Amino acid sequence: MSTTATQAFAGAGAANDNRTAEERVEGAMGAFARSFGATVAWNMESCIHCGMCADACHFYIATGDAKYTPIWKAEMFKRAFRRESGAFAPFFKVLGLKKKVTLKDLEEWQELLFDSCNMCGRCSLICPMGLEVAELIEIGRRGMYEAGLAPKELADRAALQAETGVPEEVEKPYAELLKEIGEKHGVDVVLDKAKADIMVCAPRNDLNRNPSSVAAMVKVLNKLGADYTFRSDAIVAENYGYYAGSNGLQKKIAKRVVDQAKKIGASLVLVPECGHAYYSLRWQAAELMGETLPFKVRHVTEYLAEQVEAGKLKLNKVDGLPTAFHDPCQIVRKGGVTEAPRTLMSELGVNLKEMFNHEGFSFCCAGGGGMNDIERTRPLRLKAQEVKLHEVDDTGAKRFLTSCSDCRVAFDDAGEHFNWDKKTESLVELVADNIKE
Amino acid sequence: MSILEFSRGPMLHFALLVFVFGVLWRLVAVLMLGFRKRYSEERNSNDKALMVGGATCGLRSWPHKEFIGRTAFGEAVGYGYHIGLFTIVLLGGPHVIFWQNLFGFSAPWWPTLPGGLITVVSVLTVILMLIATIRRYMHRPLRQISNFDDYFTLAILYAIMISGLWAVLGGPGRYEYILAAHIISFNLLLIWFPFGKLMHAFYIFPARFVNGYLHAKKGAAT
Amino acid sequence: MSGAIPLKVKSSPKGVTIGGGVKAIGFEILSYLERFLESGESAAIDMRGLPMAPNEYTELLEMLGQGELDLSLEMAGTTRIRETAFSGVWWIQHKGPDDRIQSEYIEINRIPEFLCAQTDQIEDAVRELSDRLRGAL
Amino acid sequence: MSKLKQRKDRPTIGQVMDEAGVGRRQFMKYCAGMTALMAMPPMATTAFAKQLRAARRPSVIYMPFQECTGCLESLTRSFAPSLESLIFDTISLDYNHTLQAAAGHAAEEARLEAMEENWGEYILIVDGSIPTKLNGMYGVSESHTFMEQLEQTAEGAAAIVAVGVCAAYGGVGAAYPNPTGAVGVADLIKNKPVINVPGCPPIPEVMTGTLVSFLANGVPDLDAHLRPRAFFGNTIHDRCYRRRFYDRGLFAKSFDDEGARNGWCLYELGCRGPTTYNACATIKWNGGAGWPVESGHGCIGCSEPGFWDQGGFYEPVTAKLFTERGESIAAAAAGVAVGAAAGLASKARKKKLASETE
Repeated sequence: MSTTATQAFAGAGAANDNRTAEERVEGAMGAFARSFGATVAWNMESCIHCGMCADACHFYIATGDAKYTPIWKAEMFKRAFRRESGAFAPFFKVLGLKKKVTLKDLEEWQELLFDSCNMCGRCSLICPMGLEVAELIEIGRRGMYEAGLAPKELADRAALQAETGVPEEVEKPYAELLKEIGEKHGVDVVLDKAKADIMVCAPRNDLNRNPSSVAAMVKVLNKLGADYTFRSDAIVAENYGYYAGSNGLQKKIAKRVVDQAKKIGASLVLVPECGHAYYSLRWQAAELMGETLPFKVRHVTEYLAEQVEAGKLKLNKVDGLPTAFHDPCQIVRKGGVTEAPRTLMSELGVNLKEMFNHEGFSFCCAGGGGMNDIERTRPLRLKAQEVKLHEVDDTGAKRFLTSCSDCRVAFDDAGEHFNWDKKTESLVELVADNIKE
Repeated sequence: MSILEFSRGPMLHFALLVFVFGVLWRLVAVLMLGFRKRYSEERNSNDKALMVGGATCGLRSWPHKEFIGRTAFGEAVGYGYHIGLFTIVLLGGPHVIFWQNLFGFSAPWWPTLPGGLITVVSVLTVILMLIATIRRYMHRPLRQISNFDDYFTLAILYAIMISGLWAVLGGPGRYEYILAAHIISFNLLLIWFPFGKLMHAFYIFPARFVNGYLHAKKGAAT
Repeated sequence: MSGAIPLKVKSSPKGVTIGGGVKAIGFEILSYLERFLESGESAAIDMRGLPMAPNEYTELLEMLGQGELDLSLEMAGTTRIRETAFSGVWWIQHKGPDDRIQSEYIEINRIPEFLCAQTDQIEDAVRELSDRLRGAL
Repeated sequence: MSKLKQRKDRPTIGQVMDEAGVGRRQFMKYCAGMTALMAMPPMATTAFAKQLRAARRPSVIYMPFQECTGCLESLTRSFAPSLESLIFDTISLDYNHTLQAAAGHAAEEARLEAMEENWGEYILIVDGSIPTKLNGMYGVSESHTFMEQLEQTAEGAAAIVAVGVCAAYGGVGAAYPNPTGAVGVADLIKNKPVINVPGCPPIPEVMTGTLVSFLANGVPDLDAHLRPRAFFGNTIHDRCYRRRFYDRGLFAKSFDDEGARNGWCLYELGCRGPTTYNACATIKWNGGAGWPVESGHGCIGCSEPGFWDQGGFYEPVTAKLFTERGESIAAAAAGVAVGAAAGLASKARKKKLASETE
């Protein structure tokens, strides 16, 4: 994880931002206005200020600080909504019942919307009024980006990824890196095949830090004899536009993957072990493109589970070590991939010990939503992770699995900080190591 | 025209008109913003999603076991006084007569609870409301997000409950002034209804339904 | 008071089970009786004001029972004054000429106020008696 | 009506009683009946009797205005002749055009004479509302409008007792649309103590009781509507024997259903008990024989101001008092229209905002 100097948030955001404060707020309102329709408006109208969403958010649970109340994170845009587009907008404006949102307000909210929210969606499950709180916060981020208030780390990476397809300066292009991984792990990587049924991406975190998990995926695909290929123009699975809150960049980044898939006539885009890559590609790409995509999108665990159920993939039984599995939020809670990992683990005979908060209700690894990349969020992140680590320990598990690279980055960092006795392993690697010959 | 006649005469009529006008105004204004088409490949069929949406309307009233540890007290108090309010309004003798008279139908089948029992329920409801109000002020997240609308709506509810109990328990003062106060505070509730959080009575089930529906489409947790 | 001559009771209060309403009135009478014993302050309970069901009325009668004195006067309708079985507790009932009860109350007193001679009447009596005696002499 | 000697030697009620051969205890018995009537503590009887005996035998002038004589009928009802006749013996009714033989000019003559003789001492009983439109032209007798007559007779009165809801608050005369501009006594006379004894008609015992309590203790304790609290202190509802059915939520739905036959509460049939202050539930009518609720009909609230205009007598106290002529449909349509307008406006703003910052 490339460390960056801690940035004072005021200066963050789009580098060449010479717009006036007023224009930047207008920008925020514009992005915000583009995002809501009746459903979002209905949500904003329904909030009864009951404060329960705080009880779902691990940052409030860990710190007890009221500012982390999820709906409070969307407060600025609720206020803007009342003034601009609510049923009584003119009255709110004329009578000044809701103060106009200022740039200073938005600056204060950057910490709430970016530094203390993984967009994990747990708050949406507790809301008694059925608000999609996570979506409101997502829209909040879009407004912040347009106001040039997205944290520098995320904004720069999103811009770079939109341009070059790679979210950071790399001395060696990922295509070469991918080939090297193949040679080093003795698997031949299929790259840039003209036509293929499956297009595969790789998480940049794994390319840099856990090449073995990329190799594992390749190994299983080769074993299955799948007609797949990587595409050097769309190797990276992540989508920093989603983190930074820029609809435009997220669309551009997703478009790169969609174009490549169309080019090679793929019927399936295989998302590797990466959380938000799955969510943004499976549930948001089509919406951004404004058309139904000509291919399916599956998380690698979904695909492998299908193969297992179809009998194409036979796995050996692993040892009976009690194992805990972390359900990545974007894949399981928000993405809906609940059964697949468990099908794989039962096929592997894993002695699974479910955590109290598991499947759709699991606590977030606190690294997602871009917080891994924002250095200044580390203290807060560690406080929330402590709660999670205890929960894992409580299961008495000796092995700890998950299926998302960002989560592993977060758990590695926390594990190092709390010198935790467990190491976070990838489910796909476990599968790859136990393919029955 | 005495204050009681005024309260159940022109003022009640005006309040009902404002209520109907305001509620429709607000609902239509929101619905006019339009629903966008969804393109993603759905995990569950439309029928299943509709079914899950329906289920969420009810299930979301009961906390999931993962949350109950933290929200049990808050929800018990909240749902407690809601149940109390519904019992009083729908099963309280004088109220039953009022609704039948207001909407111009007679329903001998409409069950009522004895007056004494309703009084007990009313006192309990007021106590629960007090706890909720104190909690709204003391509980940090709650206090942070509370605004004028929350406290004003509670104030109106207190006015109704206290004047109602006052009339039934025959507190000091003339009966018709207390009854007038009760009806006037109800009129206030009708007038404020569309412009404050009371609209959640209309919002709650569609909101839960849509939330459950969209989550089910993705197979996400509800 | 233990050695006092026991009252010959014409009808002792039957062991009737005392209903709630009657018991309340009973205790009220008891408190007035105790107060009368200490401060000599008399008191009365107006029967018409009490929302009593007919059966409670007879129940109260039975509970209080009948003492030695039972006067009835014909005076623009009958007035009946009865001493209850409990000394100091009197039952007074004024009926109009149409036999309609004009007033009815239980009085806790040494002797019902109604029977007492009034002071101004006694003053007249002093004058009249002295005139009579002087005149007669 | 015998012409009486000068004012100062008017006999006290005690003397009148002795002359009439009424025994002291018989007088005490009547006073006991009176204190019970006025819900005064029984032990107060002796004090009450003493004051009554000492009171001067008052002259009473009974002025009928816009009235139906129902109250006079009620006042002279002779159910309890001993009590009422006794009271009538104590007051010398110097003027009552219905009862007295004299009429026309002679009657006026007697009235003026009585007023002059007892100036400042007599009790003025007013029966009926006073029309005020066209400065009283709706009510004229003896070439004087009722307003003038009231003004004139009130001036010398010690106190005015407005008998019946018409005299007290305008009653049926003042009911909507009140063509004659009828008002109650207290609306015109501001400088004299006015005691309202409303009812349509009032209970006989309440009228006589008010008179006697005025004789004994002067103006009694009055409520906001100038009614003696002794009789108008509680609502019918508070003292109603059917109250327990109200509390248990058992209501008669029609006048001959099972509920009505079981004597359940008549709230649903429009009983005005809860908002009406009177003594019908305790003193009852026709010598204690019964009262409206006991006969199965709800109280119509006849002792309350403007009781004619408080909605149908058969609609519950909390019934709505407005007639819906489609206003709510209009309001709904308006709501949808304004909502649509607001929705379109915000959609337009949204498009403008979105396009500007694309």
